[in-house]
Amino acid sequence: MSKHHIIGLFSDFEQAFSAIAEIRDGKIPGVSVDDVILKSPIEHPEIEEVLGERSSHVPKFTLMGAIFGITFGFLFLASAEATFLVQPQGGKPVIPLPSNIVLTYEMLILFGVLFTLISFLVSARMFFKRDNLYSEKVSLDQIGVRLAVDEKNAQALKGLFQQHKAVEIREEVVR
Amino acid sequence: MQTKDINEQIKWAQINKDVLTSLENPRMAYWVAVGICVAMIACAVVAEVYQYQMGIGVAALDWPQMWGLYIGTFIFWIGMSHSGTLLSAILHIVHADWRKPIYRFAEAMTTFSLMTAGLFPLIHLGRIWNLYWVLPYASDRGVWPNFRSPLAWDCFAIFTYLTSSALFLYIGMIPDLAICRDNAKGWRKKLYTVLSLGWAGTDRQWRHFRKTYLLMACFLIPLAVSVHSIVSSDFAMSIMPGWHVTTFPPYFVAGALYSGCAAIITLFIILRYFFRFEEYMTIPILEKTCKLTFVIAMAWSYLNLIEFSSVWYGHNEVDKELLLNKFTGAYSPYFWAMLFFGSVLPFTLAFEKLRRHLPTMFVVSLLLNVGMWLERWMIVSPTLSLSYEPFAWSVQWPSIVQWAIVFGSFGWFGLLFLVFVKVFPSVSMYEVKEMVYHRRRANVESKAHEFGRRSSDPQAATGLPGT
Amino acid sequence: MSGNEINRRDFLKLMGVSGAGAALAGCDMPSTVTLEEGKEEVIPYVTPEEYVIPGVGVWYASTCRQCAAACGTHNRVREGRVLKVEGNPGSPVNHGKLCQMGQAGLQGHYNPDRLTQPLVRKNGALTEASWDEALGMIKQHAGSGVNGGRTAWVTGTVSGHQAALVQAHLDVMGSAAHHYVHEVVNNAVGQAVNREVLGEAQPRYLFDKAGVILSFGADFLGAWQSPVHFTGEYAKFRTTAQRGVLVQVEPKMTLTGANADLWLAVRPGTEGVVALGIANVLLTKFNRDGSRLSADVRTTIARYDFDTVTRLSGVAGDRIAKVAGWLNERSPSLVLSGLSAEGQGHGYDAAAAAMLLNIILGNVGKTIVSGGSFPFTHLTAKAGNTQSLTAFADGVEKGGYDAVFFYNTNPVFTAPGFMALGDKLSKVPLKVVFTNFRDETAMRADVVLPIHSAYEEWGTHVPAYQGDDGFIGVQQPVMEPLYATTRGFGDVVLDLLKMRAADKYNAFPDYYAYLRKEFAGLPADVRKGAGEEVFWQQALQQGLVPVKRKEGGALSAKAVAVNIPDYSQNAEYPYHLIPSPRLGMWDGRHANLPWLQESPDQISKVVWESWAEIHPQTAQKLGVEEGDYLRITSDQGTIEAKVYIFKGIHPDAVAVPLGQGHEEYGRYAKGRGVNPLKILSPVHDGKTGELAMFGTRVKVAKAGRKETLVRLGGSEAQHGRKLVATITADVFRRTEGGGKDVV
Amino acid sequence: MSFKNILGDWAHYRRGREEGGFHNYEHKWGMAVDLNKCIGCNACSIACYAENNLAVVGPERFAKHQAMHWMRIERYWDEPDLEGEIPASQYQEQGASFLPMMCQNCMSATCEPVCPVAATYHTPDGLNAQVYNRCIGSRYCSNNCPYRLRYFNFWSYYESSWPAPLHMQLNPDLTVRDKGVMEKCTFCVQRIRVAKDKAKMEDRKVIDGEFNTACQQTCPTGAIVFGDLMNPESQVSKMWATHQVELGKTEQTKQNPQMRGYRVFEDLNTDPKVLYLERVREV
Repeated sequence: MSKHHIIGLFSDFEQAFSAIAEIRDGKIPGVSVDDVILKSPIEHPEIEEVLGERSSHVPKFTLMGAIFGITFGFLFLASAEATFLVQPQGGKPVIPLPSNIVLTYEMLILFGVLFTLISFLVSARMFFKRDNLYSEKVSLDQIGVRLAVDEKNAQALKGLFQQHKAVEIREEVVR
Repeated sequence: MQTKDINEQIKWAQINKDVLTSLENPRMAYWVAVGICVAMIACAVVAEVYQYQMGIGVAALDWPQMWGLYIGTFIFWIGMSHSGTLLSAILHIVHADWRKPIYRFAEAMTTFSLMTAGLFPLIHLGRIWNLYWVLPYASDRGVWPNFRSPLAWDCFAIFTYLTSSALFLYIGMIPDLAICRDNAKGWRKKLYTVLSLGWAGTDRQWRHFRKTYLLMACFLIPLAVSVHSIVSSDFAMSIMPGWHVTTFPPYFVAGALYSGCAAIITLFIILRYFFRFEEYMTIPILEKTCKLTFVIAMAWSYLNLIEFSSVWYGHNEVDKELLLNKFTGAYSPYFWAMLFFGSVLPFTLAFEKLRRHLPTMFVVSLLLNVGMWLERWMIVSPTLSLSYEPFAWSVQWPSIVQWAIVFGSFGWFGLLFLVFVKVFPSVSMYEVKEMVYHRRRANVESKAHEFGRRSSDPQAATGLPGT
Repeated sequence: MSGNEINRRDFLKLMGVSGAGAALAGCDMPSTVTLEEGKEEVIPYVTPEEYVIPGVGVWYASTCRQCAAACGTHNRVREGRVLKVEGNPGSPVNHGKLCQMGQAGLQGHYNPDRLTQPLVRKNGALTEASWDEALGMIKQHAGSGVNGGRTAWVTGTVSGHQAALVQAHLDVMGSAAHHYVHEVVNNAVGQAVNREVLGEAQPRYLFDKAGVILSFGADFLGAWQSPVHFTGEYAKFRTTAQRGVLVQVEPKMTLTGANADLWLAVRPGTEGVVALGIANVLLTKFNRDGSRLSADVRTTIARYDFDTVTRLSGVAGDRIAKVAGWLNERSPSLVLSGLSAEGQGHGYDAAAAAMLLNIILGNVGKTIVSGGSFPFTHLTAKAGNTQSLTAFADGVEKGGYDAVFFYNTNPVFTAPGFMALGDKLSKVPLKVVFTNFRDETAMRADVVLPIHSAYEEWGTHVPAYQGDDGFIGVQQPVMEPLYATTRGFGDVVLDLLKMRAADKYNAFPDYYAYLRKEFAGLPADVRKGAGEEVFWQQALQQGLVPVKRKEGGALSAKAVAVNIPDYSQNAEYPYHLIPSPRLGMWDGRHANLPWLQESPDQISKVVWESWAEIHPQTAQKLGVEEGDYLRITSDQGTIEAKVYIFKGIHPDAVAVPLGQGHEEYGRYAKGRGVNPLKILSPVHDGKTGELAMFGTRVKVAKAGRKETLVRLGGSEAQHGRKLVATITADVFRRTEGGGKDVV
Repeated sequence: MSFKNILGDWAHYRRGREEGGFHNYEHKWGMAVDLNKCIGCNACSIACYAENNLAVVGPERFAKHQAMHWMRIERYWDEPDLEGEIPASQYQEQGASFLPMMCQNCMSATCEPVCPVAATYHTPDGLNAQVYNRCIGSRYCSNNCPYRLRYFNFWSYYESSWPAPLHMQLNPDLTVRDKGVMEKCTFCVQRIRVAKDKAKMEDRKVIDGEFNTACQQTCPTGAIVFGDLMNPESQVSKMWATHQVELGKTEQTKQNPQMRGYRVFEDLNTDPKVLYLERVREV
């Protein structure tokens, strides 16, 4: 049973959206709108309208990073100061809160940023090899709608794309 | 007269083409610039080696003038770095999309001026070879940096700021790197392929990208503020007259944004001229930047007044004395110059005619930064020269070594920037596309509203510029 | 007996060698000593001496040689190096304290420019030679032939057994009368007056008894007779119940002036006028008893009413009245005169005028008492002056000398320019200089003998001003000589003596032996019955031998006639040159000690150079500001120095400190600043014939050049900060009346 | 960083919070300088050069204010206006005002918290110690010292300042500082060390006056008094008591305001341990 990977490149966003809209309405059996992968040169929120809400976990990681930054930061400083026996002299507390707060704050931001970055790299599937259907046009000015369908539905999908004035349709068959 | 920030009818392909060409085959002028920068760096290196060999004495630092230009210039560069954050992060959050064509080089400026600033605390150390003692590493002797010292805070803050802003710059650049990848050949192809981390512009990537970028922006703003507050606490935490000032953190931040914006104007004009970016770095955008700068300039002047008056109405005679000395004493020429460049000159930004006249703006922006540099020097030196102990009063002027190193730092910054503009797109292509797209969409909608049509009506939405 | 001693000496030897290595190890300079280079022996002790613990200092008592005051010292020796000099608490002169000159003595000892080899003049040039060669040269000239007063010794203040030996040498050379003692900073005129009025050249001053000290230019805290001693006395004077009042009258502020309650600037040379003015007030206003004054003296005094005094001296009448009032109510007081008053053509009269006040106020016998007389006259200090140098110069002029020996003095530098001593010396066939350095005199000598430094040789010293008790200060080697090729002064003089009187002196192998014998010869009451060895060891431990002074009787107080010429303007040379000596450089003998070069002048805070002090008014008139070079011209020549402007000097005066302007004398002194002595005019005190150091008139002009004056300190005002707070003496007397905190 | 340490020091930390600081000092070495006796003769300064291996910098560097005198004698010309003063004149009639300035070894020193590497800190002796080996030469301490009593090695001095055999005079009890290091008066810590060791060996407390600093030792007028402020019997604490000056105050409350004691810039709350007694002038 072979899968047909099909991408249609549209030069008109409206067309692309309406194509997706029809997919969503189940014009093509066996595929749901969630399988649609959209490739576009710019980021545009309207896509949510047609693709439906797709969540992102990045903020959670950010929060974790921030919390880690605070706890680690303060503990690190505190333990360092506690072991640094020179410091308490001169009538000063071993662990000075004001300066530690300042430094902990920096730690918070540092780790927040780092965690955000990592979570982005992971959840955005970076470092993955681009598939063969990738077209430079996408990075220029065209929008691609990509789907994997069974053999019997391939024609229907192509038809749909053409009907919506797809500039170009590529297909790859995976056995 | 151009009124729009950008021409919506511009083709996307055109955008790619314009920006990508700016990366290719550098002209003679470029190599000349590089040459000059390298020469400046050479001066600094020679001076630094000499100072390393002989000791700090060659910098004509003395008792009690222990810091001089080094720390002054350090603050200056730190301040410079705040512009990028301002333009990209703050304006991004408030959805001021006119930032889009110009924030890229502003962020680059941030990173590079930080890389420059970071050098000065090293250079001014008496025993630079023991530098690493400031880092919080676990030593078997149980010695740590003194976390109470604002200087130790500096090294935390600068490290965080440098990391974050560099990442911010990089993340924001990934989609453009992908564009470069798709159009480049040879070593550039390899480079961009690696750097773009396999960006394919899928909706998933865009989604997370948007979140990440937003979150980073949110982090960067408080970070920027905290960094310069910490730098200001190098002085505010001391007990010296003229340093021990409560308004220093906001004062420093304002000054930082100020010099940053001025620097942006300078680079804006340079890039627009050499890379023919008239389409993107348009006069209206310049005007907006100028207005912003003007506002900050006024804020800065206000904080100056606050400082003066708080000294004046305060009860610390020594502070008053020092202030009067700044007005009338040995440093007064520089002090007045600073006030002129910082508070009077910016009024040129208030006049549309001048704002739109590039040569004027170029000169003005440079002078503004001269003023801000003087400000930093006027913060550091007078207090050191004339403080509590009258018997220690002495005014010593910097030696050639100090000047050479300060001079060289500009070369270093320049070189980094020159390399950047030839390797990375200095205008964000994908965001300009967005800008164009959304603006036209907005127009369409307004039109559609007029004619009571569906916005998605094929007739109305006349496809994309690409076709 | 001497076994113990030898033992001590060779332990010093051992440590002397090892010391260098240990030193370098100590002061973390691996670059200058490594075993590979084999420069030094770094193994400390071959055979450790008992009672010597590495790393623990051993203290040896000795005597300071930095000036004539002969303060007792304790010298800290560690691993064979003398590291630090501190005062000897047992010494009646300095009571355990030292001045900066004493502290800096070590740098003369360790000086990189020390002379290590004898020099002899061969066909015009001084070349290094062996001791035998050098002494041989002396022998052939001064050994046999010379006779009958054709030999002379020119020395600084010299006392103790060195003085005895020098005298002995002169005796055997048949030139007994030809010992010329030269000191620039001297008290000759004052002592002449003392001798005349009090019948005693050097009485004792009891500061702590005095309610007021009125000093006419006597810089007893700085360069006078015995700085540390009088500074200690001053401390007592300031902390007694009555808390004495110090008034200083002088044309240029000295260190003493800087500490005065009232500092009065007088037109140079009119100190006597002020004294007489005050006397006048005392006699007329306060009806003090002038019966002891002769009639003509009283008429002289009567001439000096307020107006006259103010006209002549520039001192306002109310100030005169104020001082007179203090003197009147705070009796007994003490009136002193010093260089600036005495160094004038009429210096004797000025000093006498000051002494008049002592008589009028009845201070003689209260604050001025007999110093008694030192039993061993052959050991007493020979007081130096410049007059003797003049005499010597005349002798040389007449070609009167075949051989001249210089010791502990540098006359070619300190002689006034008009004396042209340097050139005159060429008439002397043999000039022998005992010295540690290539100083100006040495460079003109025929034979230069490198002697031990003050920390390497034996000696005894009897200060001219002895303080509370009489004593013989003992100077002992505190470390092994740095250079094997230097010799002790005493040893060499003994050799000279052996050339002529072998029979008498062959008994002494060296100066040490001589001293041992001399000490053994001291009378029993001095030895306090102690055996010879014990007494010797005691002397070494205490660093001195207490000697009871013979009580002098009551001092006479016969007033001498005073005749002070009216002040005369000089159209061509309107200003007065004040070659001011200062604690530190002294007369220039310390210019080769970097510490003292870098130690700021107490008044102007200038270092490392010469400067000219002038009054703001003068500066305004001349249109100069600090750092401008001032050209100072007398009839004898011209010098140029940077200007320092302050209110501590009379507008008619320009002061240039002594000490700088060396043409030789090592890297630290050479070619630095100017020597004001070189442009002094040949003015001499009418009565004593002593050189009038402060009697030179000059004209000054802006030279045009300008450089920064190398001076410590930024602002010279306190700008309202509470740095040095001041309260009135009344409050002090109320609160602490009688120095609770006296240390 | 062992966990044990953290717990161990937590007690200190709490105590510090409660008592507003860390208090178990063994000594508090302090000084008293009587400006009535001080004549500004510089003997103390040179004694300090001899004792503490201070570099001689030479005229050129002195002109650049790079001298290394730990003990400097300040001299001011302005004259106080005391009541009943004689009318001012064109002359310096009340003489000079001399002020010997050595490190004040402040109890809450402003130089300590700002050093990024804690090269200067407070010892249990109450001394404000400077650890030469740790110093990286950021010079912040000097900038934050209101007395400007810290001196920086702008150059390497040991070749220029101690040409052989002058180096043989160097005191082996302490080091010669190299370029890039901050230094200052230590209250002759090497002498304190010796005295304390001796006392320890003899199992007793350090006796007041059994040792002294170089400046105190040589001062010809005995204007400088040094000792332990924690020992109420010591001469120096007696002087502090007599003049009603106490540590830990920014403004002294005296029963008798006429007592002469004061501390320079004590209103800055540096809590200096050097007491000055006012200069006295007859009017």
